Amino acid sequence: MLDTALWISLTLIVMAMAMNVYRLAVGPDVPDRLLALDTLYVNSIALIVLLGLWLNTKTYFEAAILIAMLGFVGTMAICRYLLRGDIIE
Amino acid sequence: MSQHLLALPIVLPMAAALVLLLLSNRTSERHQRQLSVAFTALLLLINLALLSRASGGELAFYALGNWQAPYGIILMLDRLSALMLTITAVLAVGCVIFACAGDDQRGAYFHGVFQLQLMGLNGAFLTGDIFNLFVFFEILLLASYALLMHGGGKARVGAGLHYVILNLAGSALFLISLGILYGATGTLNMADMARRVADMPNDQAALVTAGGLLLIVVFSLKAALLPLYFWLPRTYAAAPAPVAALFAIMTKVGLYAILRVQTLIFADSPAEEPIDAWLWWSGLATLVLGAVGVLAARDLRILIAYLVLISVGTLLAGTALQSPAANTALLYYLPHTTLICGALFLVAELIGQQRAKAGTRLVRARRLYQRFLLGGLFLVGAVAVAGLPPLAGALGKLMLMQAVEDSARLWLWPLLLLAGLCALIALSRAGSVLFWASYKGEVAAGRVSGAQLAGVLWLLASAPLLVIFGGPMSEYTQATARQLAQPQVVIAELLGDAPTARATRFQAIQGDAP
Amino acid sequence: MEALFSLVVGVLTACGIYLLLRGRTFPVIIGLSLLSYAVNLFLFSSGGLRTNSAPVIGASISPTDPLPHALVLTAIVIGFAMTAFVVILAVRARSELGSDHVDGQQGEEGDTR
Amino acid sequence: MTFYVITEGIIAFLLVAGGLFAFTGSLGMLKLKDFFMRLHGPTKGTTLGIGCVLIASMLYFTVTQREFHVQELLITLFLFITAPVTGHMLAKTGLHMHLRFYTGTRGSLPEFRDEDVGQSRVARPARAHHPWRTKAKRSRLKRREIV
Amino acid sequence: MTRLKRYLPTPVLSLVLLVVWLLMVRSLAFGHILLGSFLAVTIPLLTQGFWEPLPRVKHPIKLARFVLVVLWDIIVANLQVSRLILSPSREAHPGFIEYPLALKDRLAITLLANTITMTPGTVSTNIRLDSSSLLIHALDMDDEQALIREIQERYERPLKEIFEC
Amino acid sequence: MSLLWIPLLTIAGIVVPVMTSRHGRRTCVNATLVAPLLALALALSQAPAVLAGDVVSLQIPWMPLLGLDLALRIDGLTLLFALLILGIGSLILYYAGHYLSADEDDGRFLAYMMLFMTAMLGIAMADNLILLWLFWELTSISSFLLIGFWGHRSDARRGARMALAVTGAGGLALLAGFLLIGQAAGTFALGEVLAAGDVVRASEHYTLIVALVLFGAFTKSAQFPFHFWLPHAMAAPTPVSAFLHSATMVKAGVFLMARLNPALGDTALWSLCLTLAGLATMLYAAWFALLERDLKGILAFSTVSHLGLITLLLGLGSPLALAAAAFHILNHAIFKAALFMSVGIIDHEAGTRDIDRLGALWSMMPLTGTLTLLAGAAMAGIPPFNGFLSKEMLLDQSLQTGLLGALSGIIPLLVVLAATLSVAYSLRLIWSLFFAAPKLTREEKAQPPLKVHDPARGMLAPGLFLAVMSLLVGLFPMTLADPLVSAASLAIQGASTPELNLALWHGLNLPLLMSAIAVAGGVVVLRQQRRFAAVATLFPARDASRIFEAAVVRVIKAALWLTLRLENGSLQRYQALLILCALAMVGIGLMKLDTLTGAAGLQSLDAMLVLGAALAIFGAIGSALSHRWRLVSILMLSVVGLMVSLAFVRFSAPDLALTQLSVEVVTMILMILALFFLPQRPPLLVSGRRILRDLILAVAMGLVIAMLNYALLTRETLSIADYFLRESVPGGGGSNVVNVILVDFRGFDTFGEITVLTLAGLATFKLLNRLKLFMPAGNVEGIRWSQQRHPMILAVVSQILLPLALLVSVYIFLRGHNQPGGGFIAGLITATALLLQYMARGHDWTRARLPVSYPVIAVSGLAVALATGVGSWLFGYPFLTASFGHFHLPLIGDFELASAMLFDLGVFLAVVGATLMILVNLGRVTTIHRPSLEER
Repeated sequence: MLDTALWISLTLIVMAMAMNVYRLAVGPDVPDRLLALDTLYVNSIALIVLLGLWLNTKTYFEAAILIAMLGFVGTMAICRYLLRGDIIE
Repeated sequence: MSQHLLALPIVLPMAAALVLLLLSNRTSERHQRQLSVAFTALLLLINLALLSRASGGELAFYALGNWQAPYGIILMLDRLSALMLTITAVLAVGCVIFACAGDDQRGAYFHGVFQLQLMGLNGAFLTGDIFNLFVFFEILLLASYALLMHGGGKARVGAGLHYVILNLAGSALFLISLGILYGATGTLNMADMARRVADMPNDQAALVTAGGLLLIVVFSLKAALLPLYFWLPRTYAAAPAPVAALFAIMTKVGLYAILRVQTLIFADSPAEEPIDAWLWWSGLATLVLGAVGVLAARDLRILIAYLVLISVGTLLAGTALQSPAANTALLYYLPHTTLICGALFLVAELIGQQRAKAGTRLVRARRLYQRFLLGGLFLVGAVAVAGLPPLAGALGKLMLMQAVEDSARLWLWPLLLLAGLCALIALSRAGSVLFWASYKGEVAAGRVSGAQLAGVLWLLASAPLLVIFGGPMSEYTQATARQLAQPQVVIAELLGDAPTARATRFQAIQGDAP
Repeated sequence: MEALFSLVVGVLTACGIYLLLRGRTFPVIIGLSLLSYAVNLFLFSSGGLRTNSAPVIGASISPTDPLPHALVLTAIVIGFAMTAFVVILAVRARSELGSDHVDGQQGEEGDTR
Repeated sequence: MTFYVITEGIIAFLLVAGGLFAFTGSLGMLKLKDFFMRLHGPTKGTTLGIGCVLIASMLYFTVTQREFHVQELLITLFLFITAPVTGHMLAKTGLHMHLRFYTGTRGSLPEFRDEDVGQSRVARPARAHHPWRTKAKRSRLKRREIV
Repeated sequence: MTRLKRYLPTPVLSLVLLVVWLLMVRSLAFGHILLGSFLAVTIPLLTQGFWEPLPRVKHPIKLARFVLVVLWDIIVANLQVSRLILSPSREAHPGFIEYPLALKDRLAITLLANTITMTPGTVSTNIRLDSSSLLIHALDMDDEQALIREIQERYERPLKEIFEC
Repeated sequence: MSLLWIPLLTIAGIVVPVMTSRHGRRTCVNATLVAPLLALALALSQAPAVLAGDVVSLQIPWMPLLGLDLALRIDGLTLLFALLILGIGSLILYYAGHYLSADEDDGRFLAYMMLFMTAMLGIAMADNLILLWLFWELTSISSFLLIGFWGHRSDARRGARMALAVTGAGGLALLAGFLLIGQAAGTFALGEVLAAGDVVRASEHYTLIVALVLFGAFTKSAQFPFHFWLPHAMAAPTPVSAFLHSATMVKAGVFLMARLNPALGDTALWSLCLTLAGLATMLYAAWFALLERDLKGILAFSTVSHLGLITLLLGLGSPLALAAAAFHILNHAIFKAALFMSVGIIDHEAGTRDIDRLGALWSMMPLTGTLTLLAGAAMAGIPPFNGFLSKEMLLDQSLQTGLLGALSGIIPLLVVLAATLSVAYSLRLIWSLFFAAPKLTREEKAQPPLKVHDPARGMLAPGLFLAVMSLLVGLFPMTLADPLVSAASLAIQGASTPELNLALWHGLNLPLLMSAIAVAGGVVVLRQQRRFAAVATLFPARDASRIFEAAVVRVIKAALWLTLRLENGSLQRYQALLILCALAMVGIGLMKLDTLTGAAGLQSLDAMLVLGAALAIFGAIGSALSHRWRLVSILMLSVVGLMVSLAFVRFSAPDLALTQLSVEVVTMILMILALFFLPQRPPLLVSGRRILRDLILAVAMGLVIAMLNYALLTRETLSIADYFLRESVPGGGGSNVVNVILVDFRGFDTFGEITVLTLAGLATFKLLNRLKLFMPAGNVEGIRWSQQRHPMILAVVSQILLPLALLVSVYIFLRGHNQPGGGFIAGLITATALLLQYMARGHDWTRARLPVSYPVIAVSGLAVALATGVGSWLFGYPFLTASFGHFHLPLIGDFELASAMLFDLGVFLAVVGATLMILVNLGRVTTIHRPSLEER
């Protein structure tokens, strides 16, 4: 049961990521792409966690933490760029 | 301390850099200069000590972190690396003294970065690990970028951009070739790699060939070989004088690396033949185009940069000859050409600073203030670099020409001679414009300061000294060449396959890891 | 899988080099980054590609070759340092040369040079 | 035994639910008509989805390795702190950049101030149109929607 | 007291940090508690400068209730949004509204804005410079005033009570 | 040993004038004369032995490897030359002391002269071909300096450059020739080479050797067609001309031919070359000497002509001809030096050297006239002067040669013709200068006539001495010249020499008749000179020097063109070349590969991999396509970065994933920071062809790399990895092998790596110094930037995140040794967290709360790492040896401390410092007052 659930979940996440990429490619505007990228980051957290479940290891867990933290910073940086141009004033 | 002598050429400049950087805002510039010169001089002493150690013919190894080869990184001292270290230190002393006349204050952190540059150079010459070589290449490159930009300005930035980007692409290729080599041989230690390359199935050997050739391309970029040298003239001409002088050794790092991997790793591999062909033809072509460039140069600095190219072409074509005799010759020629090109860059700076607006451009301008002094310096440098007697350039070239045995390779002769002629013509034109063709009236500004003169003289002195001590020097280089021709000795001494290990191992402290 | 991995490396390299050959500093920087990704993957793969065998003693039964990891780590850091430098150099070049063309020209006629 | 079955069921449920939430979040991003609407999916759906997956992982490792594995809470914490900020900043950016929005947008549209939207320095490109610049047009659109 | 305040300026934060540390290291060993406590004291001290004066939480119980409400709302919100996204027939009726802010404290406003973003069909888009009002984009809105009222009732009032401002 | 003193003395003599010049002209000259005179005495002290036919030599090994020894010899030829060099040299030095005007830099001049003298002496004395060559080139250099002594005059510069180029080229050819000789003879020692003449002549490169050596000799000796530099070299001060261009340097070529005669001579090729070149030079130069108006030009051409004569003699090759050559070398040196001196006097006194402006000087300067008359007569070959003797011998020998077979008869005719011309120009010189009236144009006539008089005695004496010598040698040849000439000719021939019979009167014979014809013809020619001049104008002179200069200019232009073509300053081209080279080289390797797929098995695919690969490819292509839309390009790039990190996760490299992720974000921030200062959307300016080229290159390279990667992946290698896995815990004290490698096994790499990072920080600091930047007021679509500087929510949340991030950072740092993590990643996390503060609250705000200097942090990080490394020395271990131990403390329990941790701390600090140094400095640049509604 768990395997099936894992598989379903993985498939859904993978599909979600594919859709993110579609949005990333199509846009139409920069914020859309940025949103897509951010979501891609968040989804990849799920991917890593699921991979950890699949492989039964927590070795890669910190990568997820970092994505959560750093993805945010990256998104903020681009938002600031779009808003102010200059991200460190 | 003496057993750590081998690590000192890396540790000392690093420590010096840290001291200088930490003190950069706290002490007067005078103290900094004194410190910097003192550190550099100390480095010279250390390197000389290493030279004397190596000249006996012993191979010395230093296992960093006490991890033995092939697992850990080792430093390896043979005659070649000792020679290179000494040249670097000698050049550095001249440059740093020269810089103390005021060039160092044109931007921040000059002395610190300068020491780091030395650390990079020394590390590249000492390391016996190919990935570590990459790391040191990056150190010396980044330091060179920083030094190149010292003082800023349009020309430097424009030229620097090319230099940096090309070298970054080169670094990427370097890593790819490292990937190939590690993937194919499973080791990073050069001696170990050599051992594994020697008995390798055909299948892997092809990969090693690809990796080795790529490596040579990367080194050729640093050494400025034919299709890859175009960045050099502008960059060297734009660099601040002491930095340009120090850069004279930068192309030789590429040469050193080529020589090292060619003689150690790929000595009898399938890669040897294409490497030779490449070095030979592009070396010759570089020689020719360097000569053409020398003729075409309309600025003294550019001219000198092309002279560097000529020497690169000469040296690499010599490398391709693959004979101990040729290596002897080029190793004799190498210190001379490095130091003299460095000195010439410094002289050019002195000339430029007395010609006000005209700078080093080869046009009529106001008369130099100290024209006999500068003329004399220039003359010595020019005679040396053009390969005219009585200075060492002539002897080096001569030895190289003598080393050509294969009549198919006699091409080197006319090209070498013609390049010398071109250099002669160009330098005589330059000299006559700079020192003779001047308007009346003198520029009093830009007097040569004591430090500048000392720096130049220090470097120029090498030319006669290399002639006077030509005998011992050529014996040393011959011994070096012989050592290079026997990579199996290095392998045996380092990895301990042969019972006749004569090496003094610095890691005499054996036993378990602490 | 090996083919797919190589394909990715190849595509990254190709895109990186294509960008590297552009005439403006910015794409060149992007190209260098792409190239360094490719290079890192390449170097990384020289130790083999294995799943769930992290080179942590105790975490996996048959750990993979850790050496390329260390090498790539060093390469990443050095790459970062270099990228940082070249990015700032690009900014500097624009301010000094008045253009972001790698040759410092305005380039109205284009990159045909 | 039943404990394990139940936990397994919970984990499986959470996994599927997480996947579904993440999926719908992204689907929303794909499907919805304007940027501001698309923003809703990821900020809420995906965040919750990941939260579910994390909890599933937490449970799984706690149960299988018989010790507390609650580090996932840290990620959840991070996500729940950052996701709304991301959403807010993105929306702000979208507003600032005059992104088009769906013509069916209803409600009494607030008066955008200069601080909300970026001022045009030059004529904007034709591609993006901004309904709030011309009041007449906006009210016309709205009327049509309401009728 | 003053000394304690000096070395432990933000006890809540320190506590959070200690808990997070123990979460991360997955151990309750004394050494880790010690190390965690050390970090929990030093990190706030180091980052003290970055903290603006924070309002004190006056009613922790209300805070807890508020959190639970919000969590529940998040789930509900997600279900709603999912239904909206997944059902092909339904037309969404998005809209912008301007929500007048009664809160004055920065942290409280932030919390409100974040809550709004996370909960049913609304995303806060902009806080006016003078903190007088909040721009909200709603994904599916029937009645503007009802929404404003709901937010006021459900989130802003508890927050006000929690921080007593 | 005394041999060594001869050159050493002259070398010492170089510095004498420089040091004494401030004590006045006279002292300086006298002091300078000491060295050459002493050297002369030393040389003469060897004379008895040499004249007896011995060779005095000295060998000191110098560079045995090169075959270069400090080998000196004195034989007859050397002695002859040493006398010329030192004897005439001393006279000229003395003369120069009077010649130079008061304000000239006599010290420098005399030093150059001494330098030249040394070089010339070296050529004469060298007993080693390479040594000889060294001195040979030194003469070129010193003559360059001497000719260019009056460098402010453009003719001097041109002359000097030309002389240097021509003789330098010759020298280089000569070097090649010498090397070939050395290869053929197996040695460079002159004595052995001369003895091994047969071997050399039999060598396969003999023709080449002769060509190269003769090229060298002819250029030096100004033989046709390389003669053209000599007249231009007359721009030099006259003492230089007297010394270099009459007595010595130009003789070097002749000397060389004479010297190598035993080794190379005695073949048809040798003789023919020499004879023809000698004849041609003799005639050609004599003809021009007749037409020349410049006094020194006349002498220059006459010198060329006489050198041709000597060459001809050497070419004729018979023992007597060789002896005659030696004799004429001596004679010519004597009378030509005297003539130059007299011309110098006239130039000095009259201020002009135009033969047409001068005339009827006899009354005004009788002593000079006498001098010129004597020397001129010798040059014309009129008895009883020495010139007559050697010319007589030439005529005699020319009659006896059979070199050209049936055509041999032409040689005497030509020789007579040349002799005629020689007489003519000699007489012209004397006649027009001293007896005829000046041929002045109308304007010149208007000027006051020249007032000249004999110069001071010191100036006149050397010339007179030489002139008298030429008479004396002519009168008493057997006493004065015979021993020397015999010894010299012995050296030239290498074998026994015939008994010479030098005398004025050999009886009435054909040579005498020819001489008479020549003298008579000379008189006739002189009288008909105007006609000759008219004839000459019919043949527009293609001045070889002009051709040479034009050639040089053309070569330089071509070089410039080529250089500009090749090095066009386009980075794109350089890059393309680099890629092309790499492509070619890797291609060569791949060609040798039999099959692409190796022996190791392939692994299967799954959806995650496909997705990851697709995303990475998408990102890469996307960023390539959108490179003009720069922000989007960055977004695409970070997709690639994310995928690469995920790949690291998937392929068991947690540390790499962490590192990649953190670096990724920092890089992205950096690029966005920079983007602000770069054009956001540049115009499209690329031609289709360029794109196609780049595409082809890129795709080819990508393909090759992919193939290589595939080939590598499908092959297995035994690597050294096992050692690390085995030793990590027992030897390195950590279970995270990657980290142990980083801080211990290969800590040195990491050491270098943080150095690079710190350097990057310092370098960017340097770059950002005094930077002026253009800042756009709005985004690419023309929307002004937002007025809210620091959005409230971001500010509040980032302040919450900071302690959390720091906590995570500490966690990652501490676990690094045993679990994925470590100082580097921790450093980047800390840096990122701080960066978030900078972004949320601005530079000034953050700066005020974080009053630290990032360079100092970075550098102290390096210092910590270095100290850790050096610390192991205290325990007697090599640099960077790590140590670790398990400790137990009550209450706390077991814990592990490792020195690697300290090293890692250094890494941490360096990373934090360097990263923030780079980013914050760039950010700070923009901190200027920008419009904002927000307070603070």
